[in-house]
Amino acid sequence: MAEHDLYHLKKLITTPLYENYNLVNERRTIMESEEPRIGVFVCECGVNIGGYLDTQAVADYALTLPNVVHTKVNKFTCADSGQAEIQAGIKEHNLNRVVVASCTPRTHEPTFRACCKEAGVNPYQFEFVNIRDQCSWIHMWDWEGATAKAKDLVRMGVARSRLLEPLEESSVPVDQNVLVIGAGVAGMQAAIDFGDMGYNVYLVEKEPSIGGRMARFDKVFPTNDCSICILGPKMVEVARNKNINIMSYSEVTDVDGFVGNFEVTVLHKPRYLDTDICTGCGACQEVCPVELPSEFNENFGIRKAIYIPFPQAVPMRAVLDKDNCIGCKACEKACEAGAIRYDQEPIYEKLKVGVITVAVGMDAFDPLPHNNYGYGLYDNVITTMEFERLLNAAGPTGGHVVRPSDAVEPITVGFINCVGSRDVNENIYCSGGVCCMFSIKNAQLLKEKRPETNHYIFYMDIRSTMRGFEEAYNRARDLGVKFIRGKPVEITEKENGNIIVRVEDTLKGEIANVELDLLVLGTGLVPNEGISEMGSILKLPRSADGFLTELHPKLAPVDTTTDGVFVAGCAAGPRDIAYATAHGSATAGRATRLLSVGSAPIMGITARIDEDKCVVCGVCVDKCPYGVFEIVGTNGDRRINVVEALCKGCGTCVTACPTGALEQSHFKNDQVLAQVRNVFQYGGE
Amino acid sequence: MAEATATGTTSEEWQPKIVMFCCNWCSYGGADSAGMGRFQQPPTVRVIRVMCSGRMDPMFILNAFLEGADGVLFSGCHIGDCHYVNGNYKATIKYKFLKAMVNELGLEDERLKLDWISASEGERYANVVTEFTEQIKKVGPSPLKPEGVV
Amino acid sequence: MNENIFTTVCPGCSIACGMYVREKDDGTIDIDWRKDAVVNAGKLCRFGVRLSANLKNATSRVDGNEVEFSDAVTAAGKAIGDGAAFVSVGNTTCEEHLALMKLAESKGAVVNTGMGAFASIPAECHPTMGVGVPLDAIESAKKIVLFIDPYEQYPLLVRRILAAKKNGATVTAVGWKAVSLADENKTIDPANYGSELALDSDSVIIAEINPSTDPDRVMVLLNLAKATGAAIMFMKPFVNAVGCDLASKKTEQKSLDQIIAEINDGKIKTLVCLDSDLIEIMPDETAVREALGKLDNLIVITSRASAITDVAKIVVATEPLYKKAGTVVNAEGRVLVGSGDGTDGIDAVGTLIGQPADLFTELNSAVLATLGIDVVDERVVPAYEKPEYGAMDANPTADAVETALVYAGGPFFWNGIVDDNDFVEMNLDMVTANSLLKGIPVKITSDKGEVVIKYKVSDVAPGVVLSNVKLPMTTGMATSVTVSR
Amino acid sequence: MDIGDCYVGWATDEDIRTRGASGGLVTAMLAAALEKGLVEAVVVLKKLGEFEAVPIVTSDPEEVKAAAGSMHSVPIVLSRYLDYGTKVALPAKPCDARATIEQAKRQQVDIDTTYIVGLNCGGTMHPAVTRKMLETVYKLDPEEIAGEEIDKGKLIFETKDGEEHAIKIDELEEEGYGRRESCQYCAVNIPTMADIACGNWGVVGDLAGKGTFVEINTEKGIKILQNAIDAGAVEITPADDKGKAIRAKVDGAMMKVAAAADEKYLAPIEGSHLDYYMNALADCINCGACKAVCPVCACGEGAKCTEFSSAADTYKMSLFHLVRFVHLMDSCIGCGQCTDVCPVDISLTHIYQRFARPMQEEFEYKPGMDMTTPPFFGVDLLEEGE
Repeated sequence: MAEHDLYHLKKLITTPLYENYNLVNERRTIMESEEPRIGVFVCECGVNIGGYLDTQAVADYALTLPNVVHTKVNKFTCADSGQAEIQAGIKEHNLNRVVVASCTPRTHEPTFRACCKEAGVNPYQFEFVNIRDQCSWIHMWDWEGATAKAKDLVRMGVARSRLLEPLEESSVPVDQNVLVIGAGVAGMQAAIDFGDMGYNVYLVEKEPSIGGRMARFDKVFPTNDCSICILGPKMVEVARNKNINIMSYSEVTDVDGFVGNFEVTVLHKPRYLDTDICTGCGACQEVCPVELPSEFNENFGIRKAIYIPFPQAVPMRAVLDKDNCIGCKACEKACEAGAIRYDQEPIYEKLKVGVITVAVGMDAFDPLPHNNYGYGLYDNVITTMEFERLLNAAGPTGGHVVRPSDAVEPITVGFINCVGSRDVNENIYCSGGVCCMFSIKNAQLLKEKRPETNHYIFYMDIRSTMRGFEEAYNRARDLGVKFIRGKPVEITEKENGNIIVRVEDTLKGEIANVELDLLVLGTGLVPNEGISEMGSILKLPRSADGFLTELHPKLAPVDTTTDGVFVAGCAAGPRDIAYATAHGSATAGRATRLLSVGSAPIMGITARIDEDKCVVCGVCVDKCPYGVFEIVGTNGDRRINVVEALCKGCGTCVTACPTGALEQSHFKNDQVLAQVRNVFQYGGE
Repeated sequence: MAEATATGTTSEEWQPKIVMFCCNWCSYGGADSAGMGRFQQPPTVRVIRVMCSGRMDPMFILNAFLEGADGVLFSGCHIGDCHYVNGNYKATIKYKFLKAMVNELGLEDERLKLDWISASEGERYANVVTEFTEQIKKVGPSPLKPEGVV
Repeated sequence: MNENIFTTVCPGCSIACGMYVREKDDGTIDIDWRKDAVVNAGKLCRFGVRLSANLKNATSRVDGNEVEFSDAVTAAGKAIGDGAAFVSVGNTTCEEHLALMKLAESKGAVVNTGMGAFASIPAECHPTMGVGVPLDAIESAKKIVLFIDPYEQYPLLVRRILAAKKNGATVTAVGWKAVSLADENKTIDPANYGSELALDSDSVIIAEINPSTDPDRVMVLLNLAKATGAAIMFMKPFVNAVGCDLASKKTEQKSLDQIIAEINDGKIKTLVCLDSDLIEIMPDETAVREALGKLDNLIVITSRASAITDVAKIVVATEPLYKKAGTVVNAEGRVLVGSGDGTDGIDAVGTLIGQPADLFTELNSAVLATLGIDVVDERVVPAYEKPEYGAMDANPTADAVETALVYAGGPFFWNGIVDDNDFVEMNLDMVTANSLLKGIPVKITSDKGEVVIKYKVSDVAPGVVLSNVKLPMTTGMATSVTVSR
Repeated sequence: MDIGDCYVGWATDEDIRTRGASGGLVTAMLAAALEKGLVEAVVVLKKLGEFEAVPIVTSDPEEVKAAAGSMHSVPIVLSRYLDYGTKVALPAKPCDARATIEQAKRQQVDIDTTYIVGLNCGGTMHPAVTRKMLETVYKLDPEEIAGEEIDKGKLIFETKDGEEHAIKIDELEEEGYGRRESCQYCAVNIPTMADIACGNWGVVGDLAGKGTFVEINTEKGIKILQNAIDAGAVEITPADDKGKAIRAKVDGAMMKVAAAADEKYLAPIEGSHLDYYMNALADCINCGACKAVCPVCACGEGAKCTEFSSAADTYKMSLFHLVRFVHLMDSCIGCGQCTDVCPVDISLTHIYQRFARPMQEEFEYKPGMDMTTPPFFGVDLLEEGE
């Protein structure tokens, strides 16, 4: 039923959306009327090209090709002087096409396009031929071969440029509302920055309270300050920010549209109480008879069927866990405000936003399925996150670290690092030093609390890369925490519940059997369970490690392949709090470029359809990962509607189209075929 | 450059011409990395850049053979890394068809190859090109090559 | 929704392939394959397949203005006086042709089929030149000599020749371009045909007569056939050329060149063309347009909109061939009728010569009489008299030029349609010698001008640039040209 | 009435019952569908020659009734005659039905508004070939033929004088006569993919020759039959097990024959494949008829195979053919149309099948049998464990 509603709702959203954006469909191509006049500029790139093939011969050959009216060899085409020569050539010979034979479009195409544009040649009528990376540099000892190949490549490039059509980059308006998905520390930071800059933010969090993982930590490295003490105020700041609209206990179920014009469907899960009336007094959870393991406390300790997530929760509201409610209505009686609503239904809300920050965060690696290091087999093997809660004064044990088997406070505690990380059987990646520091911090905290305790940290390498980490490491050593370099090979349990860790101390080069009262697994970071769904909703590719892929790992670390969607925090890989917070701010910064200008550019290489040729077979509709195509109209007047703003220009649809009605601008079938058909020539030149 | 030519490949030996399609994001980047790393390779390959391996129309490849290509390579991002979600998955479907096609048509199986090359795999790119070239040299000129084209 | 289906023949050439034309309520047409057709078993060449796309119906016009059919006829009546010349090359039914002849007679003129060869070769040869052999006979021949390119000019002959090969025939092709199905391709001096070809009574010679054919070439072949006893078949580019020829009186026939010449001399002031577009048919388009411009009256009775309907003073538009009642005779002499019942053209002439309405019946029986049959049965080829004829001395003119642009002909060519025939062919040597670029059009220059056009490398004779499409810079079926990048 | 049910039925109208093949059920059902407004149009086979009928579209029930009597026709390319979404019923041999379903996958036909009335088929014959066969083998005047049927491996012609003339099909086909080559190796005789499958196989007892065996395959099948019953146009009685068994037996026998023909015609190519195909296509005159008639090709005038290949290409094979090979590898249903219309007698269906068979086996995909997406249109191959 709900499923059906959602589907119906999607229809409501999508249908008008496409028709509203004719301005996008109407983007026109100026049809080529004039005879092509092509200039070919051959770059020597110092000796990088000139040293390994005959640039002058290539230029001379180019001049014999039809429509080529000017050629020039430049020392450095990309230098100001080289660009000046291009622009002079354009003016002098009235060029309407420019071919540069030099390096790679991946780095230099923008430069030359801009150069052409300045001189009045449409940037899309510039063609790049790569005779450096694909010729001089890889055939350094074959002068003839390299020269001959360069001529072929130039001929192919000229053939293609002959057919290049001028394109206009258009733009779409950008809605001034912002969506932030995930209210962990990264998401909250993004929301705060957006809000402070005056943009209206919808902050969607699937848990009943914002705060994310950090809210569950006891203290945070390297400074060891109290996690909730520094996060709490930030949570309140979010709540107080006029521009931030917190949507807790809600999930994004669908995103349609495109940069600047996203149509978002948010599911508000029923709390079964009226949040406007609920005061968060907690009376309900006092009287609730149902006791359940507390997720917030990593299932140590209990919560009720109706409960307040944790003391600092924002919003400070209760939530009823209907699955476990026995319907005794005790809470209803107890609630003086009369906020309880057993008949609440899920609500689907439709939002319109211009940009989106994705900060869906991470999970800790779960050692249970493979019983790594005896976890799940032996009571006294626990994870870092569990240890965090035991250590926490507000935790289930009031800050007393006890071992699960007999609630005795352990004397000897061991920590194993890289559990589920740097491990071919689990995840090959390193969790970015986060778990190293966790163990060091936790050992240190317990040692400070109870000096009589002994601590072992079993590690492969200590990755204390960020500021203050190394100092924290040294502090732990000074406190007497023992570091054993080696990956434990065997974990056994004694009848008294003690754990024996068998490990090779690779520094000493000897096998050690260490008996522990408690073993803590430094579990690594893994992608959030919901990340694959989020990826498909937002059409974001994921890397082999399962985290979302940023547009460029170095130069665009918070951008994604979907325009207008940015990624912050651990959704894009393991990282610590500082890093995640910085990312949150970064997304706000990147996104504001679009918001403040109020419009977003649409690149030129999108799919176009020739409706005379199209037979509406609909193959493209399924092939497109971005939902660019839809069949509209009925019977005789059915046609394919193309929303170019959604198009990322991969051209897969063009390949699938049997009629050739679909074309990708700038990579049209005949443009590519022109290259194919110029690889070979008859006889001599 | 006299000394360069001195060590140049012997012109007597038959050099095949190979058409290679690269996706913009990975394999074309791989070609660039090969250049950056100066990974030497025979001058047999003519690269045509498309945005995604999913854009590689069987028509292009068949046309390349009809034009006289002795071999056709096509390449994209590794499975799972596609810049466009799943373009390379679609490419594998096309490839399956093309392989069956080429086999039934009676062209040597060696003449068509799909290989995933990431932008960082410069050396691998060079190796793929070199090995494929050797492979083609073994099978010789394409029987589909029209008379008189070079 | 309902469909009309017409059984008809393809207007593409004198093979006259059987086909269906489907006509929807909205008048749009589509072709369908008539597999029961004895001539072609339903098979069609590109021209037939694309007929619906290329067939454009004419509209009645007077001085460029659209008018009612009847008004056009009246106007024609006023315009056609004594001394008018009449042309009908054979793109319509025998009955319509006959009707035009009645009109011509009433003006003391004849109807010219425009085939120069007929005009200048003795009458006793005409039956042999007119009617060929049954297509089945080709399949059972032991030796076949082709003076045509079946692939380009008469595609539906290909399967017949292939069948013959299966039955053990050897095939020799004599022409500009190597024919792939031929066992041997030769270029032979006409003087040596006899010695080189070694024909006998089991051989079939297949050649073509079109309006521009050099009569001497025809005579050489007639001599060859006579000397060797080989059967000979002259294909014609027009669907009913044979029928119209049989129906015509040959006396005083003029070739199209003569007619153009007489127009230029001012001897002809009024010209009546029945489904005959001289601009399309004659190689030197510009010259024809010039000449037609000198006429006082150009009257065109036609079913097709084409180049000439744009320049004609009066256009009398008749229904398309598939709707016409009447008979068509194909190259084998087979008599064919469609399911159409239109008689616009005949009614038009009827009005002009004041004949009773039912002119068709009269003409139809006249046609059957001429053909010597009582009923039309497409499955039986009537017996035709082919009298003996004496050997003629013929010296065909050879085009002695460095490089010649030569027209291959073919349905699209004769109908002035540019389809997939928009290129020229030459051999690899010519391509490399002139260092032409692959995939880049070639520039062809004659002293009349130049064109830039796609080219294809194929096995054509040295010095020959073969074209299947009409180019503006030609002076005849062969033109001296130069090619360059 | 349920999916899977089998009945024997006949037209109530005496005239239709006697003129129509095996009880005129199909004719009556189609006419009723039109009369009761279940459909706007019906495709009927208009008889245009002794051995030829062409499919035409009509809304006139009388024309439907007039067309009673089984005739061979070419595979019906529905989208050539009708706009998408037209409510239509058509009599369909298995290849017609498969063609229609493939068109539905390409959005050329709305499967929900198309009632496919399947007809059993043991193969069809080319009119021209049939005439030649009658004259040369049967020594009969084609004009004298009154009817024809296939029975116990024999092809039987009845002349107007009531005489029956029977010759073993194998013998005929040895000499290159008889059924179309593609029909000889077609193994789909009962149109299980149609909404309702009709035929005379399995009609036993006194109903033999006077009734039609029908199997309900879909909801639409139920609709169109029930509609005819409600209209009082047809009567039915449940088919008995004996009938079902016989029908299955006939089908099985036909499949064996087909398998044999398959071995014969599609035996592995000896020597160079490339030479084989280059020779086979050497005479192609680029007429485009094979594409124009192809029932699984949805493209119009403009298509990749034609747009980007030209007669001017100097290639050893035409790009047109190669592109079509790829496009048909998963979708060729082997209907035989391309071979039928090829002006230079290239055995095209044969060639397309050679390319299609391996692919269709690899993907375990049989075109036209149901609405499964053709693999080439698919998005993810790795699902199949690449």
